[in-house]
Amino acid sequence: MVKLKRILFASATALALSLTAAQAAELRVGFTLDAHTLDPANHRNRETETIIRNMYDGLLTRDGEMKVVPEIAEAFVMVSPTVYDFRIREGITFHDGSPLTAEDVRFTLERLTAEGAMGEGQTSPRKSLLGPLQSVEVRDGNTVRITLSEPWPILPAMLPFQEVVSKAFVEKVGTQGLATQVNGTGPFKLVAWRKGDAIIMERFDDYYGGAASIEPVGKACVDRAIFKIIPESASRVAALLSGDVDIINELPPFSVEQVKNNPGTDVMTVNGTRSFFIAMNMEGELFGDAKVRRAAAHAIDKDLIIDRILGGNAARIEGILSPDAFAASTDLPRYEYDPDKARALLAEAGYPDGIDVTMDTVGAYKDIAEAVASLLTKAGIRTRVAVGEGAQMTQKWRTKGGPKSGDMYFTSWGNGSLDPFDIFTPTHRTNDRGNSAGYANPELDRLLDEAAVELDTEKRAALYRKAEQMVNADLPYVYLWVPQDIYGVSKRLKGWRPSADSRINLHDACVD
Amino acid sequence: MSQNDILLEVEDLRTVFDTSEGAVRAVDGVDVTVRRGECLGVVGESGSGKSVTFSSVMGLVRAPGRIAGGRIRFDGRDLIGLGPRDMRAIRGRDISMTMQDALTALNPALTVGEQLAEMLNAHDEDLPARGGARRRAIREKSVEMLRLVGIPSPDSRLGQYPHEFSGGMRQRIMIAIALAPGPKLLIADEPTTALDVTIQAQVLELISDIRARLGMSVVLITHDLGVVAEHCDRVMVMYAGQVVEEGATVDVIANPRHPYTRGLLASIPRLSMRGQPIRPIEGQVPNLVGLPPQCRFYSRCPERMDSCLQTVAMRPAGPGRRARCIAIAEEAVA
Amino acid sequence: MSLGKLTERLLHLVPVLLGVSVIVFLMMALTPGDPVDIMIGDQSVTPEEEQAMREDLGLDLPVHRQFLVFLGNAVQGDFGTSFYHRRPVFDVIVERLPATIELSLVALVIALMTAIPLGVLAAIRRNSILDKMATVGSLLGVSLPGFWFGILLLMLFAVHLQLLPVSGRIGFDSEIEPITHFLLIDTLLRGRPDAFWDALKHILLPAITLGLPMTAILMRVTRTSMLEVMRQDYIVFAEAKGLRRGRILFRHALKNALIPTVSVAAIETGSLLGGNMIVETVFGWPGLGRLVVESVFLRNYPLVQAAVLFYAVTYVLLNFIADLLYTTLNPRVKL
Amino acid sequence: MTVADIDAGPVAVASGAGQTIFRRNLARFAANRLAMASVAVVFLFVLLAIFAPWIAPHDPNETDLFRRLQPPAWQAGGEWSYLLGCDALGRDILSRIIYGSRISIFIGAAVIFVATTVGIAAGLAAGYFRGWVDVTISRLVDILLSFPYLIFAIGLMAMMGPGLVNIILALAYKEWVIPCRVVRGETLATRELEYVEAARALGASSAHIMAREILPNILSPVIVVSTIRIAHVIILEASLSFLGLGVQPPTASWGSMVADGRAFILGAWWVSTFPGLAILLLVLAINVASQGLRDAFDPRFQE
Repeated sequence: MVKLKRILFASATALALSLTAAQAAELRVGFTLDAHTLDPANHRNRETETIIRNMYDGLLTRDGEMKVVPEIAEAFVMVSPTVYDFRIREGITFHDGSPLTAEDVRFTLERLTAEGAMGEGQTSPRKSLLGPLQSVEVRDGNTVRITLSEPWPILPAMLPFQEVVSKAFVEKVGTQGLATQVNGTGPFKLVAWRKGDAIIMERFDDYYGGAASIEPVGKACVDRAIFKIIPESASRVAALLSGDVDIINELPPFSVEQVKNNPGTDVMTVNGTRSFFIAMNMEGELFGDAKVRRAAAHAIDKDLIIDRILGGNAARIEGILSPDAFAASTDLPRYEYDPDKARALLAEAGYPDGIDVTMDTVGAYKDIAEAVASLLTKAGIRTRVAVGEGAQMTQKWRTKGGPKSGDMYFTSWGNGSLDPFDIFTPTHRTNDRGNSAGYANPELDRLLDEAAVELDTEKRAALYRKAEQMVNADLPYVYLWVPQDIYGVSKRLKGWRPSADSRINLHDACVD
Repeated sequence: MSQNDILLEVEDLRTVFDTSEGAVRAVDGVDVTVRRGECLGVVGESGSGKSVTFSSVMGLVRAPGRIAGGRIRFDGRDLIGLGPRDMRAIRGRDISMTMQDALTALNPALTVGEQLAEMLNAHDEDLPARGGARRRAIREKSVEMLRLVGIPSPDSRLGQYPHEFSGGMRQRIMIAIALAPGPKLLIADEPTTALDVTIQAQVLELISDIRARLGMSVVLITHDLGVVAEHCDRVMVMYAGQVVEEGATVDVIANPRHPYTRGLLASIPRLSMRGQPIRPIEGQVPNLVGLPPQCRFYSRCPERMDSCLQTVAMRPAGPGRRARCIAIAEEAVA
Repeated sequence: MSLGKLTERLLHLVPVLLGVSVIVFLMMALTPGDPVDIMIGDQSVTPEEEQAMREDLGLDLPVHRQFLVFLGNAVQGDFGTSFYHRRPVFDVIVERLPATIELSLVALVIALMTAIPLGVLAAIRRNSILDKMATVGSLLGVSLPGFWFGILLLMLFAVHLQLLPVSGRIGFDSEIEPITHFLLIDTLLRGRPDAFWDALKHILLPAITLGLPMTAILMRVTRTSMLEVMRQDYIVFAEAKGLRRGRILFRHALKNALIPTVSVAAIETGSLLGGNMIVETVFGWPGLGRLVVESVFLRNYPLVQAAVLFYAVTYVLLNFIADLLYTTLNPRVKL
Repeated sequence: MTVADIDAGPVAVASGAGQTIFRRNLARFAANRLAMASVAVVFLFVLLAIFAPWIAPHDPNETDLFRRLQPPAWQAGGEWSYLLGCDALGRDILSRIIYGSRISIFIGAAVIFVATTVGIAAGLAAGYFRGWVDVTISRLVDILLSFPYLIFAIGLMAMMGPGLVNIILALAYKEWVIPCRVVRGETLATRELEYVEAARALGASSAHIMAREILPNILSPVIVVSTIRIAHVIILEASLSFLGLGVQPPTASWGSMVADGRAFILGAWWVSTFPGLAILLLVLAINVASQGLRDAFDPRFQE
């Protein structure tokens, strides 16, 4: 075996030597999922976005501190609470060499928001991400004006999620063609999409350089960048350890030590944006009682789970917001782990012998939900975990005001914009789309509605802080933690760091 | 009879099959002599060892069978102890064999032409060494062989598969294959059992005819004394792994010396003595494992005596005749 | 076999295929709940789109009409839209096919190349150590759970020994412009032996895992039928003809012994299709099997439905081919 | 498809002196030492399944995060009271394997029971009545045979959703075809036999003839085929569970245990390895035993 290995190694070396002349700098990302489509306007999928974003640029983007900065736009101004003007940069070209114009931007936004704009009666599934956008027009040749139907201060925070397409190209290939072909303005061009296997990109040499405020400005560092799809986490780690790939996402906490100890690899983390929590059905008899909800909060040893299962890579939360989010509070009362107190609260609520409940969740959270359930059980809330499909769970729990069945729901909500509007309102406003607890508090609704349109940053933050105090006391959910995103990287990788919005931006990344 | 006159000489051949119940002595001390140009008939019930004897001669006994002793001389050469390569050269070229049923003996997946050609290719030394000339010569010879055995329009039938021929035709083809390299000895194992009576006669005629033309020797293995009576110079009767009687066919049929031979004759309508009823031999061939030292026909013999319960050897029973019956010895003494 | 006979046999397939499509249709029609709601899940969809999906699936028609619509569309290769890919199901499936077919074929070749020689050897050396090992091996081969065995192989050869790659079809240095989309062929057509070697290394472990049960089965079939054939008179006759052992074994015996092997192989190739789901999942192979498994979890019903139909039709055709092969190889059987 | 399928065509069993032949075959089976050892292994698994609560050292669902991925006893960090180590939630793997045998064996047995019952009924009807009954059943059999097994089951599970009853249904929907074919063939052969003709002549009802005259004589081949098929069904169930289409957590199933351990295989090999080994052992034992059974009971394999 050793001999065979040596022979193979020798031949591999010979091969490598013979190829050195042509060898170009190539960066490979071991990535969990393939893109569903390459059409920036035709998906609602985080992984698809991550891949596409390396070939398409947006009007705006975020810098390393998650601050929103202009990208294709040179600058933007809020003309009024409902009108924004974006000045488009000159000299930007698409991969096919044609220049980008304000008309392309207008076309892009219209394609995203107008009913039926995708062709064949289809409307973009990303429409809701642009909220109350009413109309888009081109002014003075290179300025695009967006008009909103109502004030919506987070428009700039939401624009980095939308990528600009070429009007001429879309008209040529159609929505059908855009699913598999790319003509963006991003730092990389598409070379090949091997479905389910890899997306291969090469440097776009006429790249305008990207956001002016994010160093380094210029062409991409590597000649080729590849997303290699490796769904299996152990295989992804193995690919990193063997040097097959340079970056992997979703490094399991379990493998952190191994990757750290391996001489050629390291671990990088970034605070994530997804909050985990357990919804308690407030319409139900058991969890309608605040004492029972508090008992549940005291029954769960968050620190233990963060330490044991998440490998310490998560931040504990007492409200819905991530510690990194805008207006996150630091002084919320903590529900400490105290099973005796939980039992006492249950007894007070009239359940001295404890209660039997079911906790729903999806397959991906099965393990951790099991752990939580066993803690709850030890404190008298005897919990059975039921795993269902995401869609099934959504139907059951996110009823938008419809009647609810079930006891508890272990779930999460992503907040890529790190703006409270994007997470607080859907999960806590009465009958909103993510309000799985069935929480209804008119006072809170008023606070959230006010904050949504408040333009003064300080005032807005204060409103959200007040809202967080309120939900912390009412406790419709047991707020658990915000896990860090963990990446495994090769030590030959330079100039790249993970981003809190889960993007993998390869523009600045270099390999030795 | 000069030594040169003898083509095949088998002495004291012993072939056993090792089974879980013990060694089955399928052939137990058999002597055979086949002269050049003659036809020897070998007669016996199934299980008498007649087929195994000649499988042994051809070196075709397979595990769990083995040759446990004896001598086989063919055309002046000792066959026992011959290497597989030399044995292979003798099989087919010098000693050929046909089997009971051509339907199963011919490979269903290969054309008749191929099965003929491979025989020629393996053994015919007169063919051109290689190439197209050899192929053409083989084809010509194949056609000639098929014509010899009486297959109409042989040229067009070489490409056909065995199942596309009638039973009699298949038998002829098998004979053609066996005779193609011009062997010195043909062992025809039950050549007619699988055939209709009319076709039986044709096939036997064919064998006799070719024997006469090519001057080869034939061993005709059969359970049918009638067939032997018509076609063979000499006959050898086997029972339970031993030869019980041998001699010139006319003599044996006219005056069988062994009770078993008599029994056989009595069971055949055509040959049974006038006025006597046709009757089969009662009883069964004894189990060949652990036989006691006695006449093997004892249990079925209508003329058995106490003195039969000892080892009985072959005894001379007239000119060129021998038989394995204790009664003969007593006659001789008397 | 005459063309007429062939057509006749092909026509016999029609009722079976029709029955198959009824069952595939029923699988979906009898699903509890509103399929459109379930498919949409937490995606955001406009009412127009929802209506379009409903019409696409013909859900507003009575059941028997729905079936006719389904069948009519299916015959034209229209299986609706894969909601997640936002493209026709047919296109999405076709893209994944070459990887799956290539994997299955290599598994088949590996199975045939190991099973036939081993089966023949085991038969001619009956009761030898080799025969016993082959018997034990074939029992293990059908008893090993493929998903587990695949993981073990992956750990040993890819992770610990690092002899073979962990995932994917081909390395990036070996990338080539596709011609047939079968990488083992394309790399050779492009004159890239290094890339061929690379693709071969990628396909080896999944193909072995996939082919293992088939190898076990074929080996047993070959051994049994070889033993059976070696008992036949025509082998004795061939020996009596003084032919060389090689000719007897390979021309006389094997040609007959392979008849059952080949037809079983054709049928078993259908089972390989089922194994693809598991193997592609374990090895991250970008084929149809993995797509189907992913689609099950995404509730991408039109795709699952189309894939099940596709597999069934393929299976029927493979059985048909098995029949044809049996007939062709065996001159005794007349159609 | 298992090895067994190839050889498991209609199996002819001599009728008449059934009882003594059965005894003789049983004796022949008992003399096969390897097969008997395999029967012992199968029996052991059945005992484990039945007495799991008394045998398992721990509660299979008791999580203990302080024992997360604890290695097996003989490795550094292991404990003898957790012989095979713990999974990602600190559950005892040995106990989960013991409880998991319940799922494998129960599903295997239930599917075969349902399939055999249905298959016998359908096969008897087809073989006895012939005519349109036979045509209808045989067509259905042909159509079901056109689906690769796992794909058929995956399709059904995708539509029906996971769960114990659904797995049994999904597998039995196709499995009954196999005993059905065997029974049909045997029935066709048996119904012409003298004693059946005699019963008919005496005016026995069809139901009586099928149940009393035909059924007892075709049971042997059905039993042989069924035991072989149990092994196959167990692997299929494990495959479905592996893909996440099996029983619901936290119920331990060998297939899902292997799947759960996959994420940790780089450092914690034991999580996936032991349950996989359990599948292998049980399936192998069943295969060897059923091969012995077939060798003993099927005259075609007797020399």
